[in-house]
Amino acid sequence: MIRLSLEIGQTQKPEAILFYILAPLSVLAALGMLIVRKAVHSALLLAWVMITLAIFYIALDAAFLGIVQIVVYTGAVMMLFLFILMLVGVDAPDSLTENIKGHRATAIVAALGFGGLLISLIGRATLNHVSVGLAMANEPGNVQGLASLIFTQYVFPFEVISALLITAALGAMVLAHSQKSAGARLSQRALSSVRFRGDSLANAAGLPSSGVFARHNAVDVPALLPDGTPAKNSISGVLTARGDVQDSTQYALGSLPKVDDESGDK
Amino acid sequence: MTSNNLVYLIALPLFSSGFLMMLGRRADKWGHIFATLISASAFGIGAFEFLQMLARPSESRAVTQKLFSWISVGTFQVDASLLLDQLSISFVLLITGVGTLIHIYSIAYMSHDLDRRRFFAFLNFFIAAMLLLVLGDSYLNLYVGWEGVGLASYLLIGFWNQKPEYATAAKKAFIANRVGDVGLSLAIMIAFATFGTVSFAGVEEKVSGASTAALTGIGLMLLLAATGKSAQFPLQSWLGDAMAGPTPVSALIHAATMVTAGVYLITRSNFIFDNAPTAQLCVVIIGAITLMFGALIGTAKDDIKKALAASTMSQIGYMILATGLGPVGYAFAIMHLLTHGFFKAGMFLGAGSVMHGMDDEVNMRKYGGLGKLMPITAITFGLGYLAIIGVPPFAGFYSKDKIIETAFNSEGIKGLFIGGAALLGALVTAFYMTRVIILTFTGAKRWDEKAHPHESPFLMWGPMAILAIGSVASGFLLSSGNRFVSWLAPVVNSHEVEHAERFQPVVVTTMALVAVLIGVAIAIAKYRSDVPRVAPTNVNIFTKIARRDLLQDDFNEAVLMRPGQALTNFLVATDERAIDGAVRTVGAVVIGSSKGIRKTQNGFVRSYALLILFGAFALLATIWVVTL
Amino acid sequence: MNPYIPILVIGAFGFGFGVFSIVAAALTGPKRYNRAKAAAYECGIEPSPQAQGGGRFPVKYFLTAMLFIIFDIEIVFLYPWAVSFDQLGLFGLVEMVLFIGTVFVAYAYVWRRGGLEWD
Amino acid sequence: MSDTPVLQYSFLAPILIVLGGAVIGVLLEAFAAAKRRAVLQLTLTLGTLFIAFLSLLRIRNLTSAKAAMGSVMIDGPTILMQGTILLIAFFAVMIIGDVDNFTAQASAVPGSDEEKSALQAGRQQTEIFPLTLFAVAGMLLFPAANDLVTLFVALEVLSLPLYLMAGLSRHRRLFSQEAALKYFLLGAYASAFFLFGAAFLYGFSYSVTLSGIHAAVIGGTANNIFLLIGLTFISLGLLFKVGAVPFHAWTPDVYQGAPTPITGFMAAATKVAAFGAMLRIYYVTFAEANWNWRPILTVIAIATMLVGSIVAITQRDIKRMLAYSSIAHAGFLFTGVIALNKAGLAATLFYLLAYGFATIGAFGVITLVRDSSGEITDLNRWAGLGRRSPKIAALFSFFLFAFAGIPLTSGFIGKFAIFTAAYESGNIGVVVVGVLSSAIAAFFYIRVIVMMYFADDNGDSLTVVIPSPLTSIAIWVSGGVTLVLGVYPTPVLNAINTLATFIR
Repeated sequence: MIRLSLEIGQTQKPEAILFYILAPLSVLAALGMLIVRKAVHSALLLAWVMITLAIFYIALDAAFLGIVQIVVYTGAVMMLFLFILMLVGVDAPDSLTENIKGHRATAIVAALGFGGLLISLIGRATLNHVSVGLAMANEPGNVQGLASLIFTQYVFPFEVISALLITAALGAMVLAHSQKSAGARLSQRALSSVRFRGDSLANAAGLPSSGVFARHNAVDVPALLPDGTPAKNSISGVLTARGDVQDSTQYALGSLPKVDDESGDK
Repeated sequence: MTSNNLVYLIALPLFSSGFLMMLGRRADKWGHIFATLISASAFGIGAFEFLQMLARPSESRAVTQKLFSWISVGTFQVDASLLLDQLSISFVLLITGVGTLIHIYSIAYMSHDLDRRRFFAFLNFFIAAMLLLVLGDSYLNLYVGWEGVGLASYLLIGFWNQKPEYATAAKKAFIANRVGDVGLSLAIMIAFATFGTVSFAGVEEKVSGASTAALTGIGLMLLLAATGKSAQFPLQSWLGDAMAGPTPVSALIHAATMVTAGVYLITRSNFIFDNAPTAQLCVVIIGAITLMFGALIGTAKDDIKKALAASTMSQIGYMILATGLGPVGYAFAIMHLLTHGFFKAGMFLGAGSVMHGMDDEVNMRKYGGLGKLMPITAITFGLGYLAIIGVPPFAGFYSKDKIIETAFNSEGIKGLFIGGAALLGALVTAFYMTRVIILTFTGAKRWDEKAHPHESPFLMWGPMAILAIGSVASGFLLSSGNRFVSWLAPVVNSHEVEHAERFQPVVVTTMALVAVLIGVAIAIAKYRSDVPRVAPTNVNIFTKIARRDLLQDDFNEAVLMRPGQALTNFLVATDERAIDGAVRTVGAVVIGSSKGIRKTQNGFVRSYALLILFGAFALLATIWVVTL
Repeated sequence: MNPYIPILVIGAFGFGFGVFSIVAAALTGPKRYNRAKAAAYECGIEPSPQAQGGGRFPVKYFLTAMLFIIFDIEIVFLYPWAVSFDQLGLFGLVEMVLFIGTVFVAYAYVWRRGGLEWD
Repeated sequence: MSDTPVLQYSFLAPILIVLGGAVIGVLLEAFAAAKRRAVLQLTLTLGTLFIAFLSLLRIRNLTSAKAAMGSVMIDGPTILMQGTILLIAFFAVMIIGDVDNFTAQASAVPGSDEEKSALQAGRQQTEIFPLTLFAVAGMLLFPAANDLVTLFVALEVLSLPLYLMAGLSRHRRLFSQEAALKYFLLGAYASAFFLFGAAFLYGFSYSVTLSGIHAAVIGGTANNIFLLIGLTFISLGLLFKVGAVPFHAWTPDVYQGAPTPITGFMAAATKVAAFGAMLRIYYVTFAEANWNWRPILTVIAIATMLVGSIVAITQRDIKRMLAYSSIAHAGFLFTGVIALNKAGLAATLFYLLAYGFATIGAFGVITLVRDSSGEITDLNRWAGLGRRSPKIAALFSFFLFAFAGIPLTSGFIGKFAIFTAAYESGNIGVVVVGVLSSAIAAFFYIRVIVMMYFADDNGDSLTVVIPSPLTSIAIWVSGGVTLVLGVYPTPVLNAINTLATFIR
């Protein structure tokens, strides 16, 4: 199987090349995420970082994890972030000025220090150490290996995770779902009884759809009744409220300009 | 030999003083009589014991009584027990005898005073304390009496403490005594350290073994105690002001008994001083200095009581000087002490009756010509006067003459020098005592208009008469055939050792008489003409200094008081700033750091996250260092 | 032949197709600006005035997204199970039924409390 | 494939019962009628906790052993800790039962008319009961976890409900939601560090179970840089959970923002669980490697004690002050943990029990002090409480004495045991700082008592509500326990000593 080794000097392996291309990109994307002004851009950059991570997982023989990363994490969680951004209002650029005195400076110092220390520590730890790949773990196949672990060795945590999911559901409902007063919405049965047992059956056959036959199917042009008068209920209430309704007579057959006097089509 | 009625000597007056104090107003009517009876009964017991002692052979005269074992800490054993030997019986008789006379005198003298009962309670307390002092068988018991006497003198000097200056006088006396007491306590401690015991007998046995340095130390400390109690140089400033107390107090305490406690102490510790020559030399020097000091002050004082006080100071100077002259001197010192007790108390009571007559006027310049109006007082005062200047048949002559003689006989130029000082002292004493007699009893009347002198009642001139008889006869009685010297010999083990005599006794006596006559002549010459009612101010520098008690108060203030106050102010300030400051700063630091740390809690998530990152960074840094 | 080559080729091909189509459309298409063309097409009607930048979306979107994630994670766990459930045998089945059961309780709660209705 | 896994159900009974109860709670939430839902939930929750405690008692003296394929270790300390957690949760739920500490509808925007209509309608967020049960389940699992995976899952199960419930306070909802968000963000942040550490530990020992890691530690072949990094980040995650100093910043805001019953529950029960896990990790896995990590953690312990007690002095809000005092107590407990001897283990367990009950009682009392607009936590307005309701004020003073460690209270015995253990382990500096910070702490505890009794009553509209029967039971029982543990602690101490031996 593919062995990725970080020994310096063996660059010709494709994973190494892949890593040297993608790693700087994802670091840049991560930094961009911090610096960029618009929220959506930073969300997208985050998505990019996740995708590169997924690629790394796959490169490291953890195919299942890579896929899950893309499907669940990038797919669902990133979408959740975007929804939240929309919820909060996408165009509101958050100001990047820092009002806590000296916060940015210490943050940078701490981050650099933390990173530097980690790099030197891990460097010191991993230099000239043979890194063991997932060969042994993947022997029954990546997913099968995982499955055997999850469902035998860690069966109890797996069951407890369901508790996590329920808590998440509870939380979502508690915080986001506002209980509409039950009575407000009519149930299916109530709606049909209103339609057919109401006082008049005028609308029982359903409302005429808007637009004039074969001439103009715009939503804001009312349909013509058999006697040629526009049908008011073929336009949605919103448009009449907004007064966007156009006069359908202008599209009546009679009033169209003669076709013959224009030579050559448009 | 033990006897079990020594304790009554002390218990009776002590109990009666407590009883009178407790009863308060109810005891006013009979309180003073009760106190006087108690004092008289004490005198009776003393006399009985004296007679018993006389009957016993000389070597077994001492009598002891063990009350209870006071301190028993490991090897340190001190019993509260009493010792009555020849030395202490003479004191007992003096104290209770003169004391009773003064009690009688006070009945009349204090008749118009509201707190008479309290006065007599204090007097009884004083008698009890003084008896304990002289009867104690160890330095510690003596120390208890010593303190009691100091307290009694404070209470009695400050008896009329409505006047602020009397109260300060009492405080001054007490403080000066306390300084002396420090000396005594140090002496006791050193004694205990070197001998392991503080009883006189115990110390006497071990004294030969001790190092002279320790002995000198103890001797000097005892001397310091004596100067404090007996108003010797350098702690003599309080005696003049002590006259603020009622005259009987001055008579009893500041003439006859308390001030002689110092002499008793040195005499009692004769075994220490005999083995510590340097200490003995200091005693002599102190005696000589105080002798001249008192005499000079006496010449310039217009207040009759202050003049007598100055003379007491110089007479005690004589006694201290005598005790410093070796074994033989102790007996003459005590003899002079007894005779002085008689005539000085007599003169004080005389002064008291003069003041009584002149409604408490003390300035002699306002007396004059009282001899005719107060004949008895004049006679008794005169006899006392003759005794003190040392005219032959009277008591003063015998005792003072012996002191001057032994002074001259002591070896080396020291003898000459001290003898000369004693002689000069005798001259000046004669001068100022004659001055007092002339200003008070002879010459033109210089009274204020409203003064109408009259003779004192019998209750007052009675005791004065007895004392006058005492001052006449006591000298002869005590010294005839060296009776008193042999009486005291076993206590002060002054076995007859012949000294190389510089002068024959008769030569010394003639010299002394000549000096006295010169003094009297000068005084008569100076004060025979009219005496200005107001003390002249354009006097030479010496009189000015003498009037201000040879600047002793200014000296004390400058050297002791002001630096003391400065020190206390400094300590209070440092305590205020340093210690309280430290506590306050600790509090402030904690509150300050609390405010500081609170600032990190600014409510922003990102700064909390930064704090966590910083924590992680710190941990990593430590690992990085650890695994270098 | 290194197995990575095909991945590279397909990646490049996909990427190239996307880029080519956009570029070609931009280059060849006529550029006649017309207000109606620029307007947002809302089934033919005039678009109702929108807050600049899309405005705020109702919270329902968030709720739905959240619920999606929960059941998405559930699927992720189903995936390995599905792959090896024959080796796991009965115990695996019971395990998964329990897991699905509990998450179903969450689903019942959400459905019952009206979390899934839209308006 | 491997043989079918066998789960020792009897050992897992308490956790499973609580989980089951929670799931049933959710079903109740879905299907029970709104009006009767609160009562049903309360009885269900209390019942579940009670049955769980019974099941725990049943297995208490069985030989302790691994359960659930080695992912859960039920040994003496675990049983003690699970018992403490269940007891504390039982009485905390009694106080939580008084539901009007919680907002009527969490999803309503604070101050909107929707919220007002919800309040009028008297709607209740009864989801708090299943959430509490889930949290308790997490807490039961946390100290029992025997490998890093279970540990992390337990940490998340424990934390998620708490993040949620922190935001449900009825009084000052915006501040409460802000507190919940802070707790969530920083919680996630710390969990990230925790996972990072776990990864390194796996890298170091090629095994995720604690015993596996321990084997590698003793083996000493693997390079210990990974061990140190892993250990540091794992402890960072745990220290955050407990509120040790560099990671304590969330505690004051969250304790003040969260509804008071939840703050009480959080302050008491989470500490028990977190310290349980910490004890297991340090005693079981890293005991032998203690020469290098002990100084760092001693510094943290000292800093925690000092900061906790010093900053509490200048606090004006009672909940915030108790938050800082809980930081200080975390410091004391941490001293017990790093004592690394049997006495330290026993002392920490006892202190957790004592501190837990005192906290529950104290916060219970705080829920009672209210005026028309809701809870009063500003200290100045507590002046004169002693006169207005002497019983409650006396009880609160007693709890404060317990915190300060005054003799005749459980606090004193706890602190005494901890300091002796620390002293035996040769850690003198910590003991000195501990005593110093207790002295400082005594100041601000007594200040509250003085404020209640001696400050004159400024005629405030503040009234002490008549407590609902459940709340009063909870408060008086915790008071009783604090007194009993203070006066006659020997039976409890003996029980702890017999059980307090870790199994690898």
